[in-house]
Amino acid sequence: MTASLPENSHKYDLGFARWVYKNINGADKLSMCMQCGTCSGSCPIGSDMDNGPRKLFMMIRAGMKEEVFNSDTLWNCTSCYRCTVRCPRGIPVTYIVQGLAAKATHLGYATEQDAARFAKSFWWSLTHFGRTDERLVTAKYYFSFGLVKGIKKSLENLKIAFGMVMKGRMHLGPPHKVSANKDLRAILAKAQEIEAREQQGGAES
Amino acid sequence: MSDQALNPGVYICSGCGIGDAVSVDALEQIASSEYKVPVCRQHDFLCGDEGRALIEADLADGSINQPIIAACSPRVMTDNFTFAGTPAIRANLREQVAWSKPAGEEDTQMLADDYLRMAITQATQTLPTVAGPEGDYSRTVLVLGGGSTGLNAALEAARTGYQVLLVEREEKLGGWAGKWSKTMPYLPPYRDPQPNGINDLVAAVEAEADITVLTGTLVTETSGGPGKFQVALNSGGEPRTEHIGAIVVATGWRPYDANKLGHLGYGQNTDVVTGIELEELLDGPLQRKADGQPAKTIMFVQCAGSRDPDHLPYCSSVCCGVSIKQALQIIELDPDASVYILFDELRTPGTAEEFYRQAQEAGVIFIKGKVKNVSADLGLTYDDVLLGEEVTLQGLDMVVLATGMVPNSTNPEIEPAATGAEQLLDDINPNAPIPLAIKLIDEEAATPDAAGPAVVQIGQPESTQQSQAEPPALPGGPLLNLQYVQGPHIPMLADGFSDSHYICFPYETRRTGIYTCGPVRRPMDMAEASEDAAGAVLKAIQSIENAARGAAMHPRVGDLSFPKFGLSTCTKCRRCTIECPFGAIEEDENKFPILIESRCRRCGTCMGACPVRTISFDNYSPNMVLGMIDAIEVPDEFDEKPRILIFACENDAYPALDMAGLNRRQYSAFVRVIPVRCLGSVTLLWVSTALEKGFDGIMLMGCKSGDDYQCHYVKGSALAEERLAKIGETLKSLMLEEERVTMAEVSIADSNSVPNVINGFVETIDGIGPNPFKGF
Amino acid sequence: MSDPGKKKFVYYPGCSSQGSSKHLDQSLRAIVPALGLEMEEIDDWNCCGASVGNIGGGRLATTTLSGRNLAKAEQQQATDVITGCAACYLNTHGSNEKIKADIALRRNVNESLAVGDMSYEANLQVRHACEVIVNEVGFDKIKERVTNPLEGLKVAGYVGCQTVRPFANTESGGNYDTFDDPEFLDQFAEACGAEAVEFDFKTSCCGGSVAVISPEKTLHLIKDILQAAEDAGADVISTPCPLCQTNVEMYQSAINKKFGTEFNIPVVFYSQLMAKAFGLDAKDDAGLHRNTVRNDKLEILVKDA
Amino acid sequence: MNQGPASQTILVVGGGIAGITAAVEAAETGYDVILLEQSPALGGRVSAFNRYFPKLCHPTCGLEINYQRIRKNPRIKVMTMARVVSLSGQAGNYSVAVKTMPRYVNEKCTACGDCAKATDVEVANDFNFGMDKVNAAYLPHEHAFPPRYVIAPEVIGTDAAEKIREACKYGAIDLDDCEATVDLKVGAVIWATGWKPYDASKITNYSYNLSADIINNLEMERLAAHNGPTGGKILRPSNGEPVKRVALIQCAGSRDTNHLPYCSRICCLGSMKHAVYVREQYADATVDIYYIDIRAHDKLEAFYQRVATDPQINFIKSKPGHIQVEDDGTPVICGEDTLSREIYARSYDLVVLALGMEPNALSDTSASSRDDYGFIVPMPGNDAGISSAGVAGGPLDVSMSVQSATAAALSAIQAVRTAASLPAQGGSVNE
Repeated sequence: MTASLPENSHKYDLGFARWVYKNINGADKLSMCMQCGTCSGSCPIGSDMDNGPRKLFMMIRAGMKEEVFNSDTLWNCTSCYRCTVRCPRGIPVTYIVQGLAAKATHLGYATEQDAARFAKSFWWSLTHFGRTDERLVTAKYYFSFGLVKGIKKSLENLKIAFGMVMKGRMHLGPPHKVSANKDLRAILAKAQEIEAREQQGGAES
Repeated sequence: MSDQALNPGVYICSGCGIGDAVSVDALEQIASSEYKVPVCRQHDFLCGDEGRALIEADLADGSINQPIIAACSPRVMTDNFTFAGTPAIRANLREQVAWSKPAGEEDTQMLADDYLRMAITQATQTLPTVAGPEGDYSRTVLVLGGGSTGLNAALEAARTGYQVLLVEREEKLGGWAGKWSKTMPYLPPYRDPQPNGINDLVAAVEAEADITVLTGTLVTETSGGPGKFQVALNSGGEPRTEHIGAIVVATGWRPYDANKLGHLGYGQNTDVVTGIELEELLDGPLQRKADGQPAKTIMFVQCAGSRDPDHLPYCSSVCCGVSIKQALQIIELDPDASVYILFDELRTPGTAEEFYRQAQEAGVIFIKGKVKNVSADLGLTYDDVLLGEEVTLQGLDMVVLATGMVPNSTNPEIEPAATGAEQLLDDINPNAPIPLAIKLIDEEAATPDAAGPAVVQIGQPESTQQSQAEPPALPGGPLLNLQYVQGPHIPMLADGFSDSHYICFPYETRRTGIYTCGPVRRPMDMAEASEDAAGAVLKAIQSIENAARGAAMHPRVGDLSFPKFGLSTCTKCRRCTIECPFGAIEEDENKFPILIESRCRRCGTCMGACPVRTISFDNYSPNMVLGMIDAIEVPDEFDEKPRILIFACENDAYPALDMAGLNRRQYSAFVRVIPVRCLGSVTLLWVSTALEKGFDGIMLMGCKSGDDYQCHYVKGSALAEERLAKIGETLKSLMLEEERVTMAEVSIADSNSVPNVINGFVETIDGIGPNPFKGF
Repeated sequence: MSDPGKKKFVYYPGCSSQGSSKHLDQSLRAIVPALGLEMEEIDDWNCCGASVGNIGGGRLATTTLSGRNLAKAEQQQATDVITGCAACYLNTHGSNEKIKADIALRRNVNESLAVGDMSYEANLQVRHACEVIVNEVGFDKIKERVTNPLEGLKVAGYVGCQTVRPFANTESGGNYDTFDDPEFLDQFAEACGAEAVEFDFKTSCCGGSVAVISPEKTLHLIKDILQAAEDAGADVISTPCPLCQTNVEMYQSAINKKFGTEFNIPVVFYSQLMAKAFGLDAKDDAGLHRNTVRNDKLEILVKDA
Repeated sequence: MNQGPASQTILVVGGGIAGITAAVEAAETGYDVILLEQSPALGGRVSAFNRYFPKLCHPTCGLEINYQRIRKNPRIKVMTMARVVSLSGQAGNYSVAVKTMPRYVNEKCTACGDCAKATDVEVANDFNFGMDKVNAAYLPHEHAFPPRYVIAPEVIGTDAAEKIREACKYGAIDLDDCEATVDLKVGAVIWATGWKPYDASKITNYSYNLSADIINNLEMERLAAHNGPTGGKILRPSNGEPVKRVALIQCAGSRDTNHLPYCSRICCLGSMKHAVYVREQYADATVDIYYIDIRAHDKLEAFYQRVATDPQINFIKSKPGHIQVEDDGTPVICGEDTLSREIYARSYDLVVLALGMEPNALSDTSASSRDDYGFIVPMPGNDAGISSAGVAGGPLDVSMSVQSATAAALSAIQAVRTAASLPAQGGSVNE
């Protein structure tokens, strides 16, 4: 489900920017950015980001596709939406950053990103049970690092997990399921099919 | 009543604490016995109905014809104490005596006594002013320049009922706008380029019966003054002369010469064009000039020449909006064109911010950076400050240079005039440095040669000199070729724009009756310029009406007095002619000064300039002030009561003193303050006479001089400084200390500090000791 | 304020209600009726996709997840969907508004739902429990309902992010408070007879899902929140958000280990405090036994009745 | 042509720099003017400014000249504490209902100040935006025109009021003064209703209400003014200490679709002026100016260039995200420096928010067309007798306001002349 990306011939070739405007949820507003810095300046872990949303947006205009998709900014968004509500140009920054992260995953960038792994485990639980089983998602996420790392990570958090179990806040036994589970999976498959279809079209036009 | 003998009456108010501070009876004694003033009355509420009734009764039955009010400051209750249209003579016993001196003390009483003496003397030296306009006053407005600004000016004047003569040097009306189609939006929703409506404007002007249009015409000579300008024209080779009431100058602007922008590729590649040149390419999808191929990627380079000490120091103001307009036009004609605007600071002030957003929505890419160069193959290199790297853009089809505006404050197409070119070079410089906090010596440690406190300044004097050395306005021929002794040009500032007191009174210039508007005054867009045109027209009309009444223009509006010259004693020294801020004084064939009355603004600078006190107004003269000085009683040295004379500018220092009184701030009772129209009107004669009379010190209080001058007569305090510099010798010759005469910069906001200024000077004088001339 | 009688609230508990945030679910089910609102659960609801669903499954799939829940709610003749979970609200409300505004999106969602013989007509309001309590109930009604005022309890109202951002101050979000300085949580506490302490970190971020995925990046954020609460002399931190509750509570020991601090501040849901103040059962209704970080103030709450 | 004879009187609504200019320019051209001001004194916003950019001169200087022009011109009638409540009619024949608020002091007042000595009851000082107090019987400020006292409504009905009345020797205190409505017949109306600063408390992320050391640009003017709350010394409001580190934040409200979408034009230059205020008083102070774009239009660029050469005035291209307030009230500005990519959190002694200009609301009967922001705009086909001057028509600096006011005077004159169908002024006059 990868929408074909335009190759850019030179700096500020707008092919990539226009592709982003079209294919990322909310990015049609991206052209309104006036590079004021409110978004990056409002970010709770902005200092942990290589570029921050503001510069990332400038890089999109500059057609720096690789740098954009490999930017760790995509993976550090805590979804606090400060940038979004403060943007003086009404740009839904959070949506765009998350949209870029999603695209990066689907385009095969950043497979090693923790968030990408987590998202994968999450989606696995979701498509299997229709609901999120925190226990299984976390476990699957940990073990996505490989057995050894996985055990290590789970041990690190054993105390927390134990606490949860004691307070009956970690569900044990078979995961809760959506009864119409099969339907749901079909529905989601359909949705992904439609999205893929549209983006192919989108990229051609 | 001019032939009627002067018949003063003194009215002393004891209200507002005056009666508690001084003996009003003693004051009355001075009036009646010392000065034999027949009518002298007291009242405890003189400004009230009853008090005024007293005065009106005396005026009515003819027992007096010149009321002297000894009460509050002349700045207040003016309307209550104006009789038959003439403000009464005032002695300021409230703000500057009762409210600022200790009550019941001898010195306070002496001060009040002196102020009353001065007022009575002033009255005896004041003649009623009579309007003296003679001859034929024209009500025709000459508008110079047939571009959008001038067309609007002409239309506005005609619609107000005035005859208009519209003069344009080109064969066609319309100016730049006439060559273009669209303009930036100035009406909601402020989003899309609008038709500039220039053709309708031209049509409206041509249809207007009260407007006479002369194209292909130059002004060859202008003489006279408001209501009486004689303007000689050359209309396509045929000379004519017009009788004109006032002049509106709307000669507009010209683009900065792009040939000086070689580093931006201009002249090296045909597809590097100026914004002006682009306008002519916008009637269809944009094509490369080189090969006629569609131009798909276009880069606008902002500030091409503007905001650059090597080119134009100022911001041309409209370029950002214009480039946005052109970018939108390009995209409208070719939706998949890639358009970039390379800017340093993007300037879309006010609602133009919407226009910026519109361009962003349309996909225009705004890049913040400083251009380095444009190569012959259109490779554009710049610092991309937001990406933090140097970028060289390839594959551009066209580079558009947003060149700046150069004011047409001269006509570059004609020969520079023989005289007056210096006005283009060394006039008031808006780029002069700003003084900052006084640094303490220890903080100066960094700089070894730091000796004592030094005023730190910000701003680059060097680059200032540069922009002075080669002013942005290329010296060309004068626009009106004024037949003024002070030269043929309309005064202009060092940045090349025409003179304007550009904050409170933007239409005030040093050439009464001549008002500039539009981009010749300040970079501005069409919408602002058309409004500016209306403003200039109003002032033009005002000057016509006031000239016809023989009344002064701003700031002494309605003043009917004007300087009279006693030619018998005139030495033809020309100082009055040269120093008049408004060029109101010309010379006759025998080189005697003659006043062009309707140019005069009644500041009295000529009076201050005249070494032989032969210039005077009916209500303000050297003798009047000498009389007032003489009226002051100077105790001999054994009384240990020094006397200090202060000449205070009536617009800034004098109000500051009043407000100090209003706040009940106390200061020495040894000072005697004489308000003057402007420090420029202070003649050294007053100073030397006061010294000879035994005054221990003399202080001139006026506003800031220099490039950020605050003088409403432009150079009053500067002139006073110059003149005072010369008095050193006089003092030496009299064996007097130079410190006895000084000048203080006092602004109207100094009501807190002015008492300290005064008390400080009194201390200095105390230190020096009494003036040896006392009692001579 | 419109008459709640006219509205039918359908409740979307969200996945955490069956795990880490059982006590939010429990207390909400207890207080909402107590405040005079009827609500029934959405049948066979599914996950909303949380904050990473988009990355895992793409935008349309994530939107469709909410689409399905909304379709279900519509089948139950709901007028309003109410949820207590910030992430669920964010996704469900956000998707709902997009589906309403964007016809093409609605078509796609319904094309997908059709596979399960469902469709969503997009005439529901999705509302956060806090907004409903502020706008439909009001602080006075809460006061009236209080039988067991929480006197002397010092509460730091920690709103977190997604409960107020990006919707609280918007038309569709019910305009019930500001983004940076919301007051409703403090007013809840005051209404319950507790004391809301001066607390500037109301809306600073706990790290959200990043805290779960890579805690090392976000522990300092939680530390600052705890520090501010401690400095303000809070006995407990009150929050509406499941992820905030878990993060701020669960990581206290890790933070103490990393920064050498000694935080031990219970983190409770506002709804737990309300249930308690309404005199409902500390265990079965307020679920106060489920909070892992405990101090005597909390124990007092659990005991006295 | 319409009911009754056309009036040639011009009504100017608003006594700020624009209204004053429109009034004197029209009057000095020979027309009768009524100048309406809703506060007790003329001068409007500029009278509360310390100085003007770029000359750093004092607004009172130009106002003094204008007040003298008004004093000497019998054609101008000034009404203070008055505002328009309704307007109807057309060019030449407007009837305007004006509501006047009680001042409790009549025209007999000499400004002697005995009334202020009669009581020690104090009220918030509006002129200094409540940063200090004034006596309940007060002169709005030392340069107030008309120079007439006002009695604060708060004390009316108390014995303080009685004391005040008894203290006046001139019968100037009228405690029975009350609201009244006056009907005016005028030929043209100029709206010069000016602006108010954007409400800083709406910018919650800038914490204006959370720290005394976060002030707005108008308060900064008072802080620097000789007749302000500190006598002109720029001190930390929280503790009266000198300031060492000052931050000036641009676009506080302006250029922001969450607040004011337009650019207010004057803030950049105003803040540079504030930077100079600070540097004039403190040799060791540093000033950081946070901005998006520095908008020093036309000749004013020179002012920017001059200020920028001061090594202790830093221009930082960054719109701060938020201001944190430490327990002691110290503001900490957090944001991203867009040129260096630095994520900063810097603490300051004083933070000044450069609030944008919002047009003052007009009565709905203003018979003027306004844009979405409330600025009066000259739409084609507008009533010829109605015009606007100054910031009522858009965000302008002082010089531009004066320009627009002068133009407004002309259009009002045209309107009354046309309505009264006056003959064209002859080509020449012989007097």
